[in-house]
Amino acid sequence: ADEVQRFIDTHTTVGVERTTARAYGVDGVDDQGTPLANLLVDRYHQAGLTCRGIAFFLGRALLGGAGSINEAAERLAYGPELDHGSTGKTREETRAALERATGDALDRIDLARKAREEKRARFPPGAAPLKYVIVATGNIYDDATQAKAAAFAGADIVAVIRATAQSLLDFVPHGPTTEGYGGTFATQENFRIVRRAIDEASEAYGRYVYQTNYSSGLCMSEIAWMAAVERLDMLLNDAMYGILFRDINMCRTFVDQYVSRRIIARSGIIINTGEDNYLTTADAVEKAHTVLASQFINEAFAKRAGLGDELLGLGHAYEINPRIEDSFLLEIAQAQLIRQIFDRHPIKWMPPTKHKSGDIFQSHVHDAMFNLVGIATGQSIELLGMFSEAIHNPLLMDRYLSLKSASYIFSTARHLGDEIEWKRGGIVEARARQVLGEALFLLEEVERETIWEAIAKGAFADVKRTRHGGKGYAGVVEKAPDYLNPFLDALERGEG
Amino acid sequence: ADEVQRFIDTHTTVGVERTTARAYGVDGVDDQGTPLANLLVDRYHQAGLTCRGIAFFLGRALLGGAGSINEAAERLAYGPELDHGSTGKTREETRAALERATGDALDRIDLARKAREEKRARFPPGAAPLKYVIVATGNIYDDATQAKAAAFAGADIVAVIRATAQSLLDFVPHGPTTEGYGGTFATQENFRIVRRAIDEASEAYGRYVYQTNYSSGLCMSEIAWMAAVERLDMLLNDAMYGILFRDINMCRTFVDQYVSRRIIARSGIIINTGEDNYLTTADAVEKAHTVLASQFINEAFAKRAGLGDELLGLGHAYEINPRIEDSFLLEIAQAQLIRQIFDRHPIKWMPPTKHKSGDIFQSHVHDAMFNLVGIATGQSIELLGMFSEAIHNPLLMDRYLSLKSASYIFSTARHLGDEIEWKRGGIVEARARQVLGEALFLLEEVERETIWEAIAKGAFADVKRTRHGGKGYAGVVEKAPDYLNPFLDALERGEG
Amino acid sequence: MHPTEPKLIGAYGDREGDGMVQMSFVLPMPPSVKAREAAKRFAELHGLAEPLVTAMEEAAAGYSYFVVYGHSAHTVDASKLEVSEVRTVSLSHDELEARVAKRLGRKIVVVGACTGSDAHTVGIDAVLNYKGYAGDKGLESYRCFEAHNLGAQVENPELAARAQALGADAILVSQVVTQRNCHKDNALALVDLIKTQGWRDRVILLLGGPRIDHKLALELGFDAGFGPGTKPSEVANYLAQRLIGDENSVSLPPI
Amino acid sequence: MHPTEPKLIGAYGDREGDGMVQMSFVLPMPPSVKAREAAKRFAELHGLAEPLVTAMEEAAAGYSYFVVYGHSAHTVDASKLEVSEVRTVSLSHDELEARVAKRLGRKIVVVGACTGSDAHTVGIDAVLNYKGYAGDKGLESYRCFEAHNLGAQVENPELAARAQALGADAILVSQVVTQRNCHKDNALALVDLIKTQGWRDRVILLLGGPRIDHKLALELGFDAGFGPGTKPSEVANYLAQRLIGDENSVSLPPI
Ligand code: B12
Ligand code: B12
Ligand SMILES: Cc1ncc(COP(=O)(O)O)c(C=O)c1O
Ligand SMILES: Cc1ncc(COP(=O)(O)O)c(C=O)c1O
Repeated sequence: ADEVQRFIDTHTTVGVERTTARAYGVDGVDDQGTPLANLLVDRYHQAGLTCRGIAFFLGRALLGGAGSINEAAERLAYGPELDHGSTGKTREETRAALERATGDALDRIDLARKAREEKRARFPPGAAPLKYVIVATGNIYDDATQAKAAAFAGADIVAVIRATAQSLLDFVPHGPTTEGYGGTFATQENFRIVRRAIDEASEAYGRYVYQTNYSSGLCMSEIAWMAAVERLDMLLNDAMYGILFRDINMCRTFVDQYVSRRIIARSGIIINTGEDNYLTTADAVEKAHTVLASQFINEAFAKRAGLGDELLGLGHAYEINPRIEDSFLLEIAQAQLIRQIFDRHPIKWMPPTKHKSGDIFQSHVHDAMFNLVGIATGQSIELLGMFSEAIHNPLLMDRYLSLKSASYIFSTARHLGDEIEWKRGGIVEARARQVLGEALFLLEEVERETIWEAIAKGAFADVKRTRHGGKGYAGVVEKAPDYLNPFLDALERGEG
Repeated sequence: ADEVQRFIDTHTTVGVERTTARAYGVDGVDDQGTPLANLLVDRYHQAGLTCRGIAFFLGRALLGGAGSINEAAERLAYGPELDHGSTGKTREETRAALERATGDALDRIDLARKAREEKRARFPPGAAPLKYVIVATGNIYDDATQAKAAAFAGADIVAVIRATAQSLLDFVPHGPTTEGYGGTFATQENFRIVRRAIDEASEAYGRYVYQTNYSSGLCMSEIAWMAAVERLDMLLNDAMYGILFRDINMCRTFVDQYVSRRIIARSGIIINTGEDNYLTTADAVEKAHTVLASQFINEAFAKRAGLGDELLGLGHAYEINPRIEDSFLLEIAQAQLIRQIFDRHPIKWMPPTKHKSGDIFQSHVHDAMFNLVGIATGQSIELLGMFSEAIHNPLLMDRYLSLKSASYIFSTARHLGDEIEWKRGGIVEARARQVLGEALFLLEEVERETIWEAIAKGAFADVKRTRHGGKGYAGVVEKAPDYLNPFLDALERGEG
Repeated sequence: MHPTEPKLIGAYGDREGDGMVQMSFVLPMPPSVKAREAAKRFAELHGLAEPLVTAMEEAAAGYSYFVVYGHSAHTVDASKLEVSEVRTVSLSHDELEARVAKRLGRKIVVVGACTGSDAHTVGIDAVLNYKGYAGDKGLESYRCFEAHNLGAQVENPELAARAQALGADAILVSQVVTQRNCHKDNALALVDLIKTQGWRDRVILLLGGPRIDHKLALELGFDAGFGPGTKPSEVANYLAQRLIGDENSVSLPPI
Repeated sequence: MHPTEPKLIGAYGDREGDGMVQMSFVLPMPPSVKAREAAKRFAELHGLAEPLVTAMEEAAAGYSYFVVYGHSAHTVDASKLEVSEVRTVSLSHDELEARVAKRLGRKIVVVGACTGSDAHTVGIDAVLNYKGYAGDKGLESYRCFEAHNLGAQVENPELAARAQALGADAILVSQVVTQRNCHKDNALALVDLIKTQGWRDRVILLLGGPRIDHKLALELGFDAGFGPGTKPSEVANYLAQRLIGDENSVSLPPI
């Protein structure tokens, strides 16, 4: 990962610069609905100036007399001519000019974190595995309703799935939204609306309910920042997912991921990684080890971004073909292995999806087996399976019954895990050893070839992506020697 | 049990005598539908002559010139006057006269047994746990259809539930029946119809499918005989069930049970006992030990009737309130305990019923947990739970989905049992020890007080029954010193 | 999520007015494109728009099992529903005993049984026996009741005779098995018997069981019906109230 | 159990003609006697006689979840169902290659993609890639096909352009996400585009996905539709047949 990290440290992206601008207080949209942050950064990007950092220009504008960051941004975005930054105020003067703004930016994140911690102290969260459910009506107000309903039925974590195309958008929509396919747009306002609803639920049921969303795609770092200031508790955040399943350029998303994780670390959000998805395209028996290997890689990146183990919700899944004899044992082996290796991590366990059929009754039983393994192996976060998985996004009833079933199983088998000792040399133990061995072998290979190469060869999810292919590469820029970003510097120094 | 056995050996019942008559070939009904066997025995019973054994009178009628047993029976039943047996042919002459008939009676059972064994050799039965399902349409022809459907969907054992009131009838209806509440009447003809259907299924799917029915109630021994000659594979056969849940007199049913089991032993039928039912009226946690204690008693009776372990399907059940934390562990403890104690017995494991609600989805999950314990603890015979348990007798669809779910779980967790070692001193082990201890304690108590007393005190199922109360006591008679029953003698000597 | 209860009530899937409904059934056809079409059509006949057949499996030779989702256009006019429910005040154990002692001055005699060939005693036991149901003690536990539990498989004539002999204020009948509506026949028969014997007006008749509701009980000529989840205290309160009168009524917890 | 398929098809529970059907749904009312009555009524409106409400639980504040069983009077007239299914002969891998080589003398060029914002590639991959589906190899495995898989999230204009450039005989479109019928809009848009570009008659258009059936595909202006469980060989046979003609047709295994 070091090799990649070197690249990350020497590059920035339009996403990172927009994030910086927003952190400093750039807000609002034009009459076309284009965010000021985009207008600003795009203009300087076209002019080939992103390499110096948007902060540099914002600072100069302040020095140039702009009364506020937003005014500075407007001047830069709409002003008759561009600031080429060649003459006038120096980098150091500019940095100084941004000091207060930088402090404010950090405070905003820190205050949100404090508020979150207070709430969690007041309303203790539920017992592990935390029950994670999804809402996805497309309409943020229906989502809020559904989120409360889920909490009523026992959910500990509520995710509002994003509209399917959002990860490919190179800007974050603004304000509340009521239309979206497959999910609802992630916007700062939508985050607020759902947060409010969920907070009410926490009050009502005396149990802390977590809010989560997706920090992935082309606006990974901007969304991370919005989540940080809007007090979200978790974020799906994984460059690998975007690369493999959304064909997003790897250079772009690795850089975005780094910055997003710096923000996430600062605000104490738990991330969920997406290795579980690999098993939806690759076979869960043959490729089980790729999940583990990728988790190690993801952890390495996370550490370099300052994320502690306690914030690393590494993802894995129950996706083995249920028709395979003893598949239940293989699933136990996998779940137990990940649990033991990442013993301080809030690992996230995903339900069967790929082998689900439209027979909702059988599907419900399949999920029951998944739930049993979840409690028996002590998973931290469990996304509950839905019996309608093969059919539609969950209905109110589907979610209710899923929560009812999971609650029953978590209770009826509460201490099963403490009771069992797995037979030495048995199927479960042997399988765990095998997967671990294969994972280590793969990691050595990746080490040799670099991650760029490994991905290009289809080492993960049976999907191949090239280093310069995919969406968003045009937004990647090598930093100039005098690149300026006090906000990021502060996050890296962990100061304030 | 010896105390009770002494009573059994010195008594007979109208049921036993009717069985003997049928074994000798007494068949048919009068225009009222009353079986000849009943007309015959009732007449001699009213005359207080049952104590000498109906065989005695049949033999004398033969000697008196009757061309066949049936003709003999008709003479005795309809003849102008009664044979008081005081004068004429002696007991020994009579016994001699019955020799051929006795041989034929045994042959008929033995031939059926041979036929069964041949079929089983030709079509190997499925793997344990054998999947046992119930059909109960009330119409024997619909039952036959359903039975084949069940076999198609993977059933190993098909039971046709009896019409609810039949166990209280003191005669066995005749011929095919198409009307019945809660089930279909057990008649010899109905046995044949279903046997034919199931044999076709065995042929079609190359898997031996077992037929079972109920040898309980006031016609326990007659039905046992019919099952023997019609090649049934299993019978629910348990005096305790009749006593506790049907309020049948205990003297009556203990004697009937003894004779029925002699026949069952001869024909190699597997019996299922009904201890599982106790937990529907008594609490499954507090009274778990009563199940085990009763199984030991049932086994004692069975041995005294010549039944080998391999024919003893002792019953137990998954009836603990699912809302209890760790109830899954308690169920495992119980299932594992019974499995280990009766390690050579084809034990029968019953599904949750009492705590089932009309929420069919949750109910289906509840059954899934039961199925998992079934495969993990290696139960021999498993009656599959139905998600509609709280609603109606199973529909075609209910049974199909139940079989589908069980097949999935038995396969996905096939070798789970071999993998697990239960933690020393853990919840499971502790629970098993506790139940075993309580059972032994109860058995000593029963030993001291005799079974009659224990039942009167409500030791089982929280139900109290008195020695002379309940239905059918009038049909119990002390045997005269010269009581004659060559058929029973032969069964006891195991000869022929 | 407290919808102001709409007048026209329709099914709710995940958004207002989507009318989402799930169905499952078996049709006597082997799986095929045609069978799938038949299932769709079948669902449409029930009023489901855009039916989606999500499962079609051979449940038996020549029979297919289907799961279907669809949007139902049907709505129920809540204002037009006539519901009859047993209404009582719920007094505490002690209050009730006190009040009966004061106003009636004697014990209330009740006789209960599960009738016909029905052998299910757990329900009637739960209501009558001391132990009670779900922590709510049975009538035996009240000093103001004299409860006789005849158990199961009691034939109507026997029940009637015993009740008269004991001078019962109320007869409690349990019916659990309902195949071919045998529970209704059974219940009706008892009412007719008592009527012909001419003492119907001198006894309170209660019917209970998992398939019983107040409405049905009234139809069958009983005074009240109690369904699944009934608490003995509800029965105790109802009986006391019937016998000593009490106007201010609140509705029972929904059953 | 081989019923001689009746002309009028109704639901089967456990006896001929009982019409037994199960339903589940949510109504915007908290549980109550009234809500139970509403559920009954709702079921009746769908044509269920003697509806039995077996579950009523509060799924969310102000919403109840119901399970209902009832006897449906509805029957489907099997003879009146018009079903359209893709019909092909199923040749073996080798036969097919041989026949195409002989009769067409060149490779069949196909271009496939999962279009719009839909990122589900597993389906189209299963059809095109060598690996195939459930042991049935994909089009890449046939010497007689030249298969181009553009992957997912491909916009219609791009797909059309690439297809023309490659001189595609057929375009294979996969649509998995169906919220608000976006799959239909997407599919229609492609057909319109190609029509306006004026080469619709020179290309075979196939549509596939878990919610696609032949009937729907035809409605959307495609030549054929393939639903869940489609085997690549079925697609291969269909395409070959369309291009080199073959009359004697047998029906596909039901999907
Ligand atoms: C326990 C049980 C048995 C036990 C009964 C033991 C006993 N002594 O009671 C045994 C094992 C003996 C048994 C046998 C049979 N059973 Co059974 N049994 C059940 C079971 C599992 C639970 C019933 C129960 O105890 N519920 C708990 C009690 C507390 O609830 P409840 O009865 O509803 O009572 C409450 C209320 O209804 C109300 N209430 C009830 N009665 C009254 C009366 C009054 C006056 C009042 C005010 C209130 C009131 O208050 C109670 C407390 O809230 C049900 C399935 C199920 N889960 O419901 C099947 C079930 C009832 N049995 C059934 C059948 C068919 C039988 C058999 C006939 C099967 C057979 N052919 O062999 C046999 C024979 C018995 C007979 N002839 O009746 C069917 C009935 C189908 C139908 N709807 O007709 C069921 C539904 C199972 C099924 N799906 O097939 N059964
Ligand atoms: C795997 C999967 C994913 C993977 C996809 C990985 C990949 N590269 O494909 C990942 C994790 C990325 C994913 C993401 C999402 N998914 Co998804 N996913 C699934 C899942 C679990 C399995 C789909 C699958 O692979 N089936 C196996 C293949 C072989 O079957 P098939 O697609 O039907 O293809 C067969 C036939 O249909 C036919 N066929 C298909 N296409 C074609 C084309 C032609 C020309 C022909 C001839 C035949 C043909 O042949 C194939 C072989 O028989 C389903 C649930 C399920 N069990 O079905 C949900 C599901 C499809 N996903 C869903 C959703 C909503 C999403 C998201 C949009 C959710 C979100 N908002 O984040 C995201 C985003 C992706 C997007 N924008 O599209 C929903 C769709 C709901 C709906 N009906 O609209 C589903 C049903 C899950 C659910 N209940 O919510 N998903
Ligand atoms: C890690 C990760 N990120 C993002 C997403 C959602 O992606 P999108 O919003 O692009 O559909 C998922 C969905 O499973 C995921 O696992
Ligand atoms: C041992 C035994 N015998 C008989 C029966 C059926 O009894 P009946 O036919 O009297 O309803 C059962 C039902 O569970 C049983 O367990």
